[in-house]
Amino acid sequence: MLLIHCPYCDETLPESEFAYAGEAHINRPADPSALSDEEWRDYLFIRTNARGPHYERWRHIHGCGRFFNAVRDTVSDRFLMTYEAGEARPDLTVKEAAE
Amino acid sequence: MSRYRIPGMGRVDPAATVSFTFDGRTYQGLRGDTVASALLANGVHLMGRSFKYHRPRGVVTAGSEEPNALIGTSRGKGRFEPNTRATVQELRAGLTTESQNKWPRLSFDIGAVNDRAYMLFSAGFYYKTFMWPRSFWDKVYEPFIRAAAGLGKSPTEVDPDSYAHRNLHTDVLVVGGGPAGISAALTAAKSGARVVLVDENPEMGGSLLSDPSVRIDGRGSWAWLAEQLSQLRAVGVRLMTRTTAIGYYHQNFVGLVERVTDHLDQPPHGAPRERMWHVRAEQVVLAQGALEKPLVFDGNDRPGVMLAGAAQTYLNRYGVKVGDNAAVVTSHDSAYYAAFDLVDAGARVAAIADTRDSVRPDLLDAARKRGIQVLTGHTATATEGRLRVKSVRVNPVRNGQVGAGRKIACDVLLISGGWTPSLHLFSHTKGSLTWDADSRTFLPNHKTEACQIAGAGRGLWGYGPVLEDGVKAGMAAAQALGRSAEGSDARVEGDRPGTGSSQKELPTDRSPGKAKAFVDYQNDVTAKDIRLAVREGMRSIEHVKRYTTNGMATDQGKMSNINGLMIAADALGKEPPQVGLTTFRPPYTPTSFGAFAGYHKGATFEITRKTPIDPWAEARGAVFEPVSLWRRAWYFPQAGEDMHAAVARECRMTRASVGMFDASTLGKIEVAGPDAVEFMNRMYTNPWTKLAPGRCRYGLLLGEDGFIRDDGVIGRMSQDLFHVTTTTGGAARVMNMMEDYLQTEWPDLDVWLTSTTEQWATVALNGPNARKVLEKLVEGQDLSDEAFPHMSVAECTVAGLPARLFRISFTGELGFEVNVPARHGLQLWKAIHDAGQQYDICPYGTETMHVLRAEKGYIIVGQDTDGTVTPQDAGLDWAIGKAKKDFVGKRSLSRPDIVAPNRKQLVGLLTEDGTKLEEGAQIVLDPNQSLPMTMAGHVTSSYDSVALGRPIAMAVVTGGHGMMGKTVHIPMPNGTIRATVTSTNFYDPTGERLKA
Amino acid sequence: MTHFSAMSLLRNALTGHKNWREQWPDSQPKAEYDVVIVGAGGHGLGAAYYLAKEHGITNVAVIDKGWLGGGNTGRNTTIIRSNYLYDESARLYDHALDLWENLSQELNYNVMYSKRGVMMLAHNVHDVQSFQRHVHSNRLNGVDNRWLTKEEAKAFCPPLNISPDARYPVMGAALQMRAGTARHDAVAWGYARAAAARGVDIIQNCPVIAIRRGPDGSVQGVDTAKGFIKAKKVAVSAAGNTSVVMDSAGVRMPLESFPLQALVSEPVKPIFPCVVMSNTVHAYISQSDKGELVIGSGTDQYTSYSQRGGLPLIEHTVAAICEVFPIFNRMRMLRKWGGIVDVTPDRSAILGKTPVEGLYVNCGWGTGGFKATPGAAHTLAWTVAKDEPHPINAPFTLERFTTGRLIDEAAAAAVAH
Amino acid sequence: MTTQRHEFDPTPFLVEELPWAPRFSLRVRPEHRAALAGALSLELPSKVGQRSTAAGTEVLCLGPDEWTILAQDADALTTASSAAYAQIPHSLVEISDREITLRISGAQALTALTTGCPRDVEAMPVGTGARTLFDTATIVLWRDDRQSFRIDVWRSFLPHVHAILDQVLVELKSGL
Repeated sequence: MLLIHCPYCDETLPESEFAYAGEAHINRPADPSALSDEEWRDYLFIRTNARGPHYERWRHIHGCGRFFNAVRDTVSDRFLMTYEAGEARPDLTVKEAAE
Repeated sequence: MSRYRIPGMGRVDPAATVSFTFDGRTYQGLRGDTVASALLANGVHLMGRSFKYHRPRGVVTAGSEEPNALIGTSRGKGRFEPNTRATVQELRAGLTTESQNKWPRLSFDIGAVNDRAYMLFSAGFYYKTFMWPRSFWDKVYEPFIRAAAGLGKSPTEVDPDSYAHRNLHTDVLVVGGGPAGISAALTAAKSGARVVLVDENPEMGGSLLSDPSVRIDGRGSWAWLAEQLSQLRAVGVRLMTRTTAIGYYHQNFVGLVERVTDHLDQPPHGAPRERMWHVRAEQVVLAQGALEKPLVFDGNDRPGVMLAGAAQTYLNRYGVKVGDNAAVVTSHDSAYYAAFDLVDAGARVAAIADTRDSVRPDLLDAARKRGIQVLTGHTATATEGRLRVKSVRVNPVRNGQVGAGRKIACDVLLISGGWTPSLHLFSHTKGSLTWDADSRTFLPNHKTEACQIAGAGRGLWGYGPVLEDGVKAGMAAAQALGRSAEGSDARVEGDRPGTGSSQKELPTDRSPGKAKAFVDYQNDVTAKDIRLAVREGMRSIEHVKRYTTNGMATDQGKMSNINGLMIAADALGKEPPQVGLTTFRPPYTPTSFGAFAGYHKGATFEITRKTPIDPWAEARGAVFEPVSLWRRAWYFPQAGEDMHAAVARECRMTRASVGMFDASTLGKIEVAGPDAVEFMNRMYTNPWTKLAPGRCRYGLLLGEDGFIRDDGVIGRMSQDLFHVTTTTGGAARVMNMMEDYLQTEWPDLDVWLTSTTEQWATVALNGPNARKVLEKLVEGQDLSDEAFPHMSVAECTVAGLPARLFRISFTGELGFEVNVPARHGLQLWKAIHDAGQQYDICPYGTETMHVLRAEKGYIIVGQDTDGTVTPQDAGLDWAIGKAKKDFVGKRSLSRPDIVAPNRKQLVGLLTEDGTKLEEGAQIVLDPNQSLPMTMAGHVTSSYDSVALGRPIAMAVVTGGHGMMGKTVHIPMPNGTIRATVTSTNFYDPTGERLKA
Repeated sequence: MTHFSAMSLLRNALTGHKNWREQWPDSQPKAEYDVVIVGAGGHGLGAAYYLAKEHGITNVAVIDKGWLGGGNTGRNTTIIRSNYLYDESARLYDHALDLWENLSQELNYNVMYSKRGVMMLAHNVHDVQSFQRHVHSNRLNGVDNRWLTKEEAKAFCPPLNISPDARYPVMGAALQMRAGTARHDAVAWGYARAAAARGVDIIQNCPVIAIRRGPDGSVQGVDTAKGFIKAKKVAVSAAGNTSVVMDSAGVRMPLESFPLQALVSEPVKPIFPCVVMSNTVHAYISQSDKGELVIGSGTDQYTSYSQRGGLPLIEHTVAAICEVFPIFNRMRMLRKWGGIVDVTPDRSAILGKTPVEGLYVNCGWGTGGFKATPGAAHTLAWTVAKDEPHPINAPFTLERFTTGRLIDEAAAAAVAH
Repeated sequence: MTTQRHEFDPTPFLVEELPWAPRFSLRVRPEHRAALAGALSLELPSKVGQRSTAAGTEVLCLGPDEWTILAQDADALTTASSAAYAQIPHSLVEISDREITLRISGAQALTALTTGCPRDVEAMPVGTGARTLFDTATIVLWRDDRQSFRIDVWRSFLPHVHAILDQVLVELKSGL
């Protein structure tokens, strides 16, 4: 069971309070009708499935109810960071340099 | 006093005798004994039979790693469990035990003929044979192989015991209550940290319990231990004995299983048998010690052959002498101490055969003083004795040459192949191991979790270094928590330091191919098997393990992994780390299913949601069906009615007069805010802008893939407020989906969602007399068709209760749904029921609801649609706001295969001969084709319709919307049924009754 | 290759088993192959075997980052069945079942295919409708599957609790008699031995770094830890690692990899005669020929390559097993393990050609990969050899995610009321 | 040495179902929190988990834009809400009947909660609250004192929570 930091509650809490919600930073196109079938497929189905740092969404469903973003290493399952929904995709190299 | 019990020794209570039975015979042991120690005290070594060859086996260890002494244990009806380790099971009054895998009896087992055919049953033999003749596999070979499977017998009765769960958060969790763990726990606790110390044994102390002669800080080790434990208690350390750390999961989450009652004569009422602890620790200290390895040589498995450390434990901890005349074969110093303790306790040790050429002089001196002959540079090449070892054959080895053997008589043979750190939990974390070339053991290397490893688990030996290491680990844990910790020194006298060498199978002067030199005792894997596997191309240790089953027994390789690896590495001509180590898997020791399930058993296996009206239905004799987490009234049978009759009556009475239905399980969501209408427009296919407050509309929700996800009636309560209903099973999903879009795609919208599913109890009232019943109860709303037409919603008072009243219908009849605050739900139900008496009001269940809606062609999402159905397929084009630029799923509706002709479309079916179709039956266009047939669809719903006087069905059929009036065929096992494709709107197609 | 038989076993027993030869050589890569298959699991080794046997293409390498059979082939719960709903799936899995029937004889390696019967329990009205739909569809597809009353289900599997008071009472079951289990390791080893005997190179411990494409976009070979290997055709059959490998060829896949857990109990004498699956309580169980109860759990909610998995999921699975089979409450879990399953949006596999010339893929099996092994391997070999879809694997294209022609078995079983 | 002794505890903890009380879910954007608090005459804590009490009305912040209100005067609250809505868009939804509240108190109240709550209840400060889990049911947990808690449970989940607490009570009474 993972331990997840909710950026809204500012608490680190057990996974059972949270629901995984898939890859992050896949924004719904503003005008889907303008998309080709291939572009729409990419939005619907194509996923990074990264081996290593993975940008993903979680919802603190049995807590504050907020969706938020996280970077998790899918090899170790360790969270590198979590951040609020709507924030830009963080640049991990900058973060590493800061540490 | 039993023959082999030594008065004055051990930690058992000589005054407390406990009786138990083994294979029907009664024995006496002492309070504090395990079954194994008590049997040994009675001179019983033969405790089991091995898996494949049914060889007689005795106890090898004194702990949870025992591979041989597995027994069935019982405390009466429903309380039998197989494969219990006799070395772990504590004696309790009335305990009955039995040996396993033998017939007719343990001392004479027919299955032992397998042992004669030893050469045939080589590793992987079954992959090479049993293939011809082909038909023999199913009928002869496989049943035979299967019949031989297993060790103990499965329980056959329902377990009456309860099991518990507990969450525990702590700063430091120390696993292992030996000297390293105790000093780590005390050091960390003194820094102010919250500390939990767990040990799988009935008491803390670990190896100290087997080494009373060592002196620490000027006291005997047992006195020192008692003092340490009282200090631990004083500083608030939670001490948990009989508690096994079974698995080490992500981010210092450790599962513990506490055995609460298995050792008690009379468990108190209500006490759980076992308790699973979910521990989350900031820091974990692993102080699990080391496991002694057997030596691998021909005959190393006879009853009476046991690990030297185990003999030492039986002697010092239980006061049991494992034999009168011992011999020792070792490659490690530790076995000397066991021999010394035995001699000091009055036993004879005939000889110590040491595989090493030189041995520490002080050990040789101490042996000589005790009259023990030490044979350095020796190997063991055979043993004798059928049900108990009688002798061991040892030979000198000079320059790799095995010299002439000689027989040493003994009634017990102590062996030690050295020690390997117990790193199972560390392995669970995917921490890496490093091969220590000097000690020829794997040691912990890179850590992936916030943990410390202390003591013998890091390859340290002797109490001085181990205690010091425990203190260090405790300090490191405290410092990692940001606390300052002070170290302390322990002064150890009479320490028992040791080193050893690690062996593959011992050299022999006989044909190695014929030797029965066991590596995995329980699974009967020999050194020869491992070499055969390598010869056959199994180069990875994973392949060797799987091909031979080495390490797959119930000890999970604790006894066999390293020895197996040494032999495989030798056969491959590689160093062990190049061959690799198999991964240790949780749980550390076998763990009962009940402990995992905890409270989730019987009535609390899973939540059962019930509506406020459920008690009425239950009292009324309703039959219930589970629908997602809810239980719903299925139908209300009256005396003498079966389901068919009850449903027919409910349908008839509702259409004829009025019926009432508990619709409280429908999901309800309050969508509120200035942008509520915009949000609804984006989520649902339908247009909402022009829906006036006080009106409602059927809403259709798609996934982004264009397939139907959910539906429900949605009322606009005011300009900025929608009362959304969802399907019963879809409530949570829809709410989550809406929140997802709102929070992450459209955070600019001023809308808020609140689940009100359980705020409201909902009663649906349907039938031509529905208004007449309701009118008597409603205040504040004119119910006439003019004032309150179909698809209206209003807030008013019903039966004196504040209500949201909908005029909607899922039956095709004049219909209303009354929502009142849930605590009044039952009151409302009763009020309507009373008011309806003059109209013979009929409570109906979900089955009647299904029939009535099917007569109207209303779909059930999940029954008539299945996650591959679009609105067009379901004939719901009308629900799509054509003018809307976008809504969830819209784009997918123009994908090539979604607009392609001949998709499966929802239609009605009427059978020509009036038989009722089976739901799920497949439809074909050409009934005369051969298998496999081309199927054109299937029946989604099928009912006997009272209103129509014939069965009706709904189905999805390829191109169905263009097939009205055409005939399709439904091939059933006993003949093909013809049916005509129709509209799904079977009943009152113009909807006159709705408008009544 | 030594022929395996009772006679050869006896002969070798008399000589102390000293004369057995290696079942497959540990090959080093050659500079070039006609076909390189990435992933030495049952699917990859099987494809190599059928390429050699049925298409005469023997200059084939199967390369794996670890040991052959060390991925999902060696980590699954060994269930084999073909009672799938959709024609496409039923054809594929039934083709596999036909091959399973004679696989031991074909490979001269006993894969211990046990026709124990797979029984799927219905616990509510929706289950009944769904399983009846399966039974009817299977019948018309020529796939064996029949409906049992709860009493018949109990007779077939005596440990089953059919009490009406259960939280999820059993309302009936669908039974496929031809279905069952097989020894998972033996499948990989049997294919490896048979493929190697026909000249296929099996190269272990050789991670693929990238798939190399030429200026025209077509496949040229693979860069590996042991250097570049030239090949005009590359088939990727790497289970949970497929995304990463395909990405190196510039093909992004509709895949997500999840940890899947399974467990076994301590071994006991025969008590459980078949395979039972319950989708509603999320449990499936059989008894191995060693006597262990083999129990499948679910996937954790998050994508992961860690192969660890959490404790709560296992607790739920075990509770579900004890709910359906209460006599097992005092049995003990011996070990649990994790695998990585790759899951597509419609939970059906992707099998065949890709947009890249010379690149083929076999992935997305979710939890269904083991049972498909011979069928997937057999049809993939055809596709690789002829560079065209096999009639059976033709529907399992990547294109379906663009056009919307999904094969959604899971959605077909979706629950909602 | 093995022990065969255990202490019987007749009253490890007490579970009481509290009477119905008006309860609301309030939602407003964080930037409008202060203004709405003024308009509703409430103190709306800004940090998740914090509580306020004024004039008998209790407020618990459950999320960055979500509060549960146990209103002393429900009519006054809804009237004030309606009046403020045009200026300060927000949502106030009555949920008095959605949840039922249990009080769990006594020497082993904390222990009882640790049977079902995965988060560290012990570390939760007195006077705070949070939405969390008990077993598989979502609850709102209020810590009123060291050994006194309230949990709000959705109506249909209550029997399950109750049934587990009943088992825990028997278990704790056994002293083991």
